[in-house]
Amino acid sequence: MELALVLSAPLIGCLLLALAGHRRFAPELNAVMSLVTFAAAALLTVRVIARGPLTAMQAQFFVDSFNVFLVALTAFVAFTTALFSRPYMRIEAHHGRLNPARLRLYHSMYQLFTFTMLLCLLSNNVGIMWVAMEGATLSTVLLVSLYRTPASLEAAWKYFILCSVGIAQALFGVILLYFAAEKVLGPGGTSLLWTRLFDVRTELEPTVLSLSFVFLLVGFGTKVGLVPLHNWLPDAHAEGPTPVSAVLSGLLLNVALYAVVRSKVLVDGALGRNFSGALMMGFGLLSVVVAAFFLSRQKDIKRMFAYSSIEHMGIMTFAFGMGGAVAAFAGLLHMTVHSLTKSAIFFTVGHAAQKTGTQNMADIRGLIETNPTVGWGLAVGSLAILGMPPFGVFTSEFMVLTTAMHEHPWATPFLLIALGVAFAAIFGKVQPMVFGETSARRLPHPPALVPVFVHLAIVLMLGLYIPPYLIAWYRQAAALIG
Amino acid sequence: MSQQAAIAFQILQSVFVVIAAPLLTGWVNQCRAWLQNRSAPSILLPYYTLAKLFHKDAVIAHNASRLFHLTPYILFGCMWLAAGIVPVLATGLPFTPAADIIALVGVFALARVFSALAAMDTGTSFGGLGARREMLIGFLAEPAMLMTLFTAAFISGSTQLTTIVDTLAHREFAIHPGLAFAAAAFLMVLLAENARIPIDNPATHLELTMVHEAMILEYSARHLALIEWAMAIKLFAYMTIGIALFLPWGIAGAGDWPALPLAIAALLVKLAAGGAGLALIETLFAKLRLFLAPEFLSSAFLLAVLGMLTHFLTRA
Amino acid sequence: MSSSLPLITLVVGAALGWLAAGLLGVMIPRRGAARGLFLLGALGGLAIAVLGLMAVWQPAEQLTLPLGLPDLPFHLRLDPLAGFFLMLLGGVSAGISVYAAGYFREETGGRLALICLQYHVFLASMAFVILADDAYLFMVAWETMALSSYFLVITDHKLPANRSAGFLYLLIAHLGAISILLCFGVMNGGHGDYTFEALRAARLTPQWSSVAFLLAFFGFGAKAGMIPLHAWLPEAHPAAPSPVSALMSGVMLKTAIYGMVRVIYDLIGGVRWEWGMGVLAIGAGTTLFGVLYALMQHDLKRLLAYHSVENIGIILLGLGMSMVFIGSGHGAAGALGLIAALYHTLNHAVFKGLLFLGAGSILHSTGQRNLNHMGGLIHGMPQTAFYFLVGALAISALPPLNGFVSEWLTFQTALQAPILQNDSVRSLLPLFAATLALAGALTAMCFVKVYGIAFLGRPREARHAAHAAAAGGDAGGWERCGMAWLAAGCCILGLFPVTLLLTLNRVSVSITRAGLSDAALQSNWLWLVPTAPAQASYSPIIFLVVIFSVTLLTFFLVRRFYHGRIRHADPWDCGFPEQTPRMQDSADAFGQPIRHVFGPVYLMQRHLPGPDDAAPRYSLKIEDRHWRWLYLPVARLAEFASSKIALLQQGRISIYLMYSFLTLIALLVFVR
Amino acid sequence: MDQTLIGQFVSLLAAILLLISFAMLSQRRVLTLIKLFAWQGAALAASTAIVAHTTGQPHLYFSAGLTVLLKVMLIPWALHRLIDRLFVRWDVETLINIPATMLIGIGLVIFAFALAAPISHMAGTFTRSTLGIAMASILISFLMMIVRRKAVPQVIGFLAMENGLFFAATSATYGMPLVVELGVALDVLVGTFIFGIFFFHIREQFDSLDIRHMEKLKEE
Repeated sequence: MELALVLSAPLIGCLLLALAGHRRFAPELNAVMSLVTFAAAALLTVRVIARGPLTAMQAQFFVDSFNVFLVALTAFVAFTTALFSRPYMRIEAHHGRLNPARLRLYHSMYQLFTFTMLLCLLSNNVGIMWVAMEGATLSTVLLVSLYRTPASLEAAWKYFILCSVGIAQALFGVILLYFAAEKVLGPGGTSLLWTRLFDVRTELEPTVLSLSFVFLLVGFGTKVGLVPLHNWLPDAHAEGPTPVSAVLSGLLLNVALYAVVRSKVLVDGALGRNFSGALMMGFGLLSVVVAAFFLSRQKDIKRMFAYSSIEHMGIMTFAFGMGGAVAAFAGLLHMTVHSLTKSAIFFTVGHAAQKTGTQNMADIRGLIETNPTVGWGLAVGSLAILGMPPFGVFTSEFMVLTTAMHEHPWATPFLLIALGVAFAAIFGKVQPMVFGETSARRLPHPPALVPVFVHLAIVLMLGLYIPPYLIAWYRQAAALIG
Repeated sequence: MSQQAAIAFQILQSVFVVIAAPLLTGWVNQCRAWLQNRSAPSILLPYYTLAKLFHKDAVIAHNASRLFHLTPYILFGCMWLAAGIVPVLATGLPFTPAADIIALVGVFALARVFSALAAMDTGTSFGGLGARREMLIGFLAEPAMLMTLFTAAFISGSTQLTTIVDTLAHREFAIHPGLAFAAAAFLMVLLAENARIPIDNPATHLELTMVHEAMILEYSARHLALIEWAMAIKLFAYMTIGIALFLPWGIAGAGDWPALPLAIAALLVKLAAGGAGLALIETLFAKLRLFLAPEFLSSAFLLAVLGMLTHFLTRA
Repeated sequence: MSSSLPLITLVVGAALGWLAAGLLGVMIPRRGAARGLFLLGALGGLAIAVLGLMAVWQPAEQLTLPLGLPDLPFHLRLDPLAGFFLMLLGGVSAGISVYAAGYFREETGGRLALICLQYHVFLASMAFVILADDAYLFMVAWETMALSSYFLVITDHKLPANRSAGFLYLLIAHLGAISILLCFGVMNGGHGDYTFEALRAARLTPQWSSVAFLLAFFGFGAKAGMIPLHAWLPEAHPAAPSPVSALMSGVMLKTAIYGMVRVIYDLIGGVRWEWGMGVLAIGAGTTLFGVLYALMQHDLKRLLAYHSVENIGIILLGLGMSMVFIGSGHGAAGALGLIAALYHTLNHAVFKGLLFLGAGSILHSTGQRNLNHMGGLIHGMPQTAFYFLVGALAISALPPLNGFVSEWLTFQTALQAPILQNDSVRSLLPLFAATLALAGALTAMCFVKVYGIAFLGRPREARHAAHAAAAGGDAGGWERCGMAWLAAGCCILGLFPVTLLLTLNRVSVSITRAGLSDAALQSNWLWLVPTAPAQASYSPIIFLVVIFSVTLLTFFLVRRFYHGRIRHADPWDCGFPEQTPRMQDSADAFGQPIRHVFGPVYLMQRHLPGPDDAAPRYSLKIEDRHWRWLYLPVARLAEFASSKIALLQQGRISIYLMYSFLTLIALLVFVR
Repeated sequence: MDQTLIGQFVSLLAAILLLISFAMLSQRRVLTLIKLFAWQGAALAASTAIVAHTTGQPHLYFSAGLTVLLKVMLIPWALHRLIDRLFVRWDVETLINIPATMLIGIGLVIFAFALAAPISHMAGTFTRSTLGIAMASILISFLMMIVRRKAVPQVIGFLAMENGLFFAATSATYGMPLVVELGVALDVLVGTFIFGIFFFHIREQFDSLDIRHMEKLKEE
């Protein structure tokens, strides 16, 4: 059964790598386990698309087109990141930044993180979803501090405290949700099943649900990186190893947003008005604008792209907040393209930083000369993430913007100004890194840049042509949450 | 009859202008000499000069390019064309629709550009200096000229010189205050464009002040002759444009043989008066410093604009 | 003409062919292959030009490609306006591509492959901008165009100036694109989808349509290089390789004009005369600004770039007049203005392309862009000198070349002013025409300077002359072919304006439903008559024939009656025996009177040598005032905002926790 | 047992919980803080046991046992050992002075009660007031995390917040499903473990557990 395989593959991988994560073949094993997960996720996807939603294990797990889409995306990005991390971590070890014990920790936790992400997505039980989310924090926090430098410890500490506190608020939100559900569904294990909650969503007590949503939004929103709850995000992204930054940006944020959206569906049903949507739009807009202005001040390359992630999460939150078929579609598409593009960028950034031995953008110059693939990957990826057509990010931004013009015209100038500012900031920093005189040296291992170009190719394709089955899939998902 | 007669008129006018142009220059010089209490040269002196120049050997700088050789011919051709377009003796000539007043300004500009280029060709510092000054005066004079012509064009509703002259010559007498402003502006442009005092002095070779002479410093013999001749035609053409716009009475229609003698007579009278006036101005005024030229020409421009506005205001 | 395939399919096929050529170029990174591909690209350009010309005379055709958004597949449409611009694109790019086949002879294979890809993607994206019939495809093509040209601009990315030029270019282009996107949103107004058909059908209130107009005007204006958004243009054009400069200046700026016409006339519709006045004001400012700054330049390509600004201003003047007339209900005069603007668009594409190519050839053989170091090039590269002269005369609006025709038409439009009812507008129009006259004369001055200093005179720096000799003198065969093609374009467009006038009339009718008067349309090929024969006419052929025959006649008369003896000597030294080539006028010196007259326009920093300086030095720096007025304040504002926002994140975890806490409390209060 | 009596008993325990929260907010000494935390755990366990008894849900007994094991014994013990090993028996410093903190705390309690009032009628008869108290103690723990300057008290604040959450889960809603509770407990355990690891790392890097050393990552 695919579902079991999807969940068990990373778990087994975690255990195996806990034992053998420091061996020579560990990176390959990591990649293989991720490949198995991805294959299982692909099978699951095919099945769900063919036969519709399914539940398993006394309805503890539930797969519909919304989460299967994210499962597939997560498994895919996890797989490509594992491919990328293979040479990356070898080089890090070669440079002496890591010892075998930490490599073992890294590989094992990487798989555990994948597991928690997938569990969070697949779980039908809101409580388990919460647990998995917290598990994701726990499994990555030691990865952020993997280098044990003062800065990385500080970042990890902030990450840990802020996310734990945030997630504690979310737990209170879950409790309140249960409090409301219990009145309708009676006590017991089934009252927290999302499917059942969804069925009775109109009968839930609105006051409780709105309170609950506030706590859930603040809680999960911390993990999404919504301003002003975002403060952990740039630190953690900048100081952790690059593969971790890639999966944090590409996956964790998505999954947290997934949780918010799932809660929104329930709350909207109970309240019968777009209360949650208004909150999400507000947070989204604030995140976009604030992050855009932060961008121009950055000196550290990974930190800058972390802020860019905040900006894009803001756009998605705004899109889901607006609701409606088109906006939800755009939000999902944006999730996809952002994950792909941002992780691709982090891949190139990782190698660029390794080549130059610094993450300080002022010291990275002329990548295109020494390693054209890294340089072009960074240049094209950055332009894609900035919403330049013909890349897919533009497609979703176009849809978000046009819908916003239709429904909330006041919001569009803010969005557009933020996009303009972000463009000036990121592009102004990336260009001198990519072009010009060089400062790089050669790497001891050849970098794996296939994932970069695979990601960017997919993003490019999505900008020009979205295959019909993908459209149908997105539409189904959008119908669920719109 | 009309087609052949018109073409005959056209050829007649063109030849007439080319032949008669040095005469006007001679007349102006003569008048000026009288006014300045000098003994006047012969009115035919320009012809003698041209003949003399045509007999000399041409001296050309080593590094002159083909452009330098060609320019005198182009200049002469441009001016000849202008002479064919302006209704000097008659309106409705067959060539006139080929170029209206704007194109006429374009022809003068073409000539100016080529003479400036030729001046720079030998690579002497004087040539560059002259070209630069000439273009300075040109860019100031051209808009003023156009605005003047536009005023006339607005009054007659056309940019065809023929139509303008027809309208202005055959209407019942009415005072156009706009036209008066335009006439003043035109006069100023004429002085500037033809290298006359107070903008330039055709009789000087003082490096601080010369404009046109600086440009043609390297020319000699037949080339110089052509240029001088072209300048004479240019002065003639400008005078006749002024006459056509502001004193059009007495002009003949194309192919109207009987009216021709009268037209010639009227033209000669007007030109004689105009040349004397020009000499008077050149005697009464001193040459301006070069950087006062912009002021002079911008006042011309302002006058022209005022004329146009006056026309719009008084028309309604 | 009813072939089995619709024209639009063929056009799309040709554009895709460009794309394919680019991809092939990457796959076969060899110099010979790239040359062949550039020539193929030129063929594609020719094909598109012919198809475009045919499309002007056909009813509009549509095509939908199954790409793009789920609810909005790519819509394409080929109507007369698109046809005209395709003709421009194809025709001009054909010459440039041929030139490029010869130009990039010194590039390495890998770089050439990239250039080939970017170049052809650039071409194809421009074709799709023109063909696009929905907002999404338009934006995609528009930004692809910006992106590909950006990469071309920074081909020589090792020079910091080129990088900053590229940055500025893409930034302003992107801001413009944002404005255009917003304009589409305003036009849509929440009805229907984003096909142009729906946008055309949407009815806006006057306020909203004015907002849409402003957004479109500034959005496209940013790309066109009108003030105050021109700052990228004089930076980017010199940075790019010359064929690319030619393409950007000649063709890409025109897509912005296309966008303006398409959006303002066609999609927004209901043109108002107030808009026209706004366009005229900006256009006049752009014209004067462009030419005045051009006169101050000594970098040849930068100078040409400023002239592009100027010419965009001239086009805007034509458009503005046309809007004024259309907005006041005078269709025929409005059509004349539109025709004048479009005519100038085409003309500028041709002669500016030619001039940039000429500049490229100069750069190739002397390695110089600085006019102050050139001189006497006419001896080393006579053919280039001839083509450049054609371009210089054309851009100076001298008859009988093409620049004159369009300026003449613009003047004629201005002269229609008396039919307007509004007194102030009526008297303002001729003033704008005077601006045009001033700009024309200044352009002539500027090109006398360029030509006189670069090609005439004596070489100012001996070592550059040596370089020129080493580089083998004149431009190569392909380069000369490219320039000859465009020079021929200058002549043909100047000599046979009536054909194009009729073509443009059809474009105007299809866009504004207003055309020229019948009298104008009945004129034959010889006589260009914009309104009525009694009002104005112009016949460049007769003009040329007369001037040519008269000149020849003079020549032969002189030859006949004159002995023809010539002696060669040194130029007269005015009694000063030590004349050196360095004593010739420099480019900066030539602009000196202008600096004197228009001093307040410039932001000058001048250092004059004193009488007792041991090493006398003259230096002059001219800055664009817009930097101080607009760009730096905006940058500072953004910097200020971001410094304030940065206070949010001061590293203290307690504060971060407090944010969460306060957010929670605030939301809870909000819920209550 | 009588429902009202039970209700009163639970309310009493709730009040104790809140009181301990306040005590922790005002406490300056870290060892006392740990003791208070243990007591809070005990009160939590007691209330859970009572609810389990009343509603007859066996898994709540399990939950109560788990609470005793983890929060009364294991975690306080671990924290004790940790501060012994790390020599961090200093007094606790706060960012704002303690009376002001208390005032803010009181404000929070009122706010939480006001917030919970409209929904408390939905709760079971004997747990009417507990939701408000739970929310208040969560907010107070949050406040404590904000005002503390050292890493250990901050963590204790976090754990106290978990206590409040547990209290809300058990008392106000008769307990969450077992799977969830197990998961939450596991997370708390792992979290504490990781905190412990962190203390060592931080101490190693900064020679102190003062979080003022960790303000380097910021925007200039």
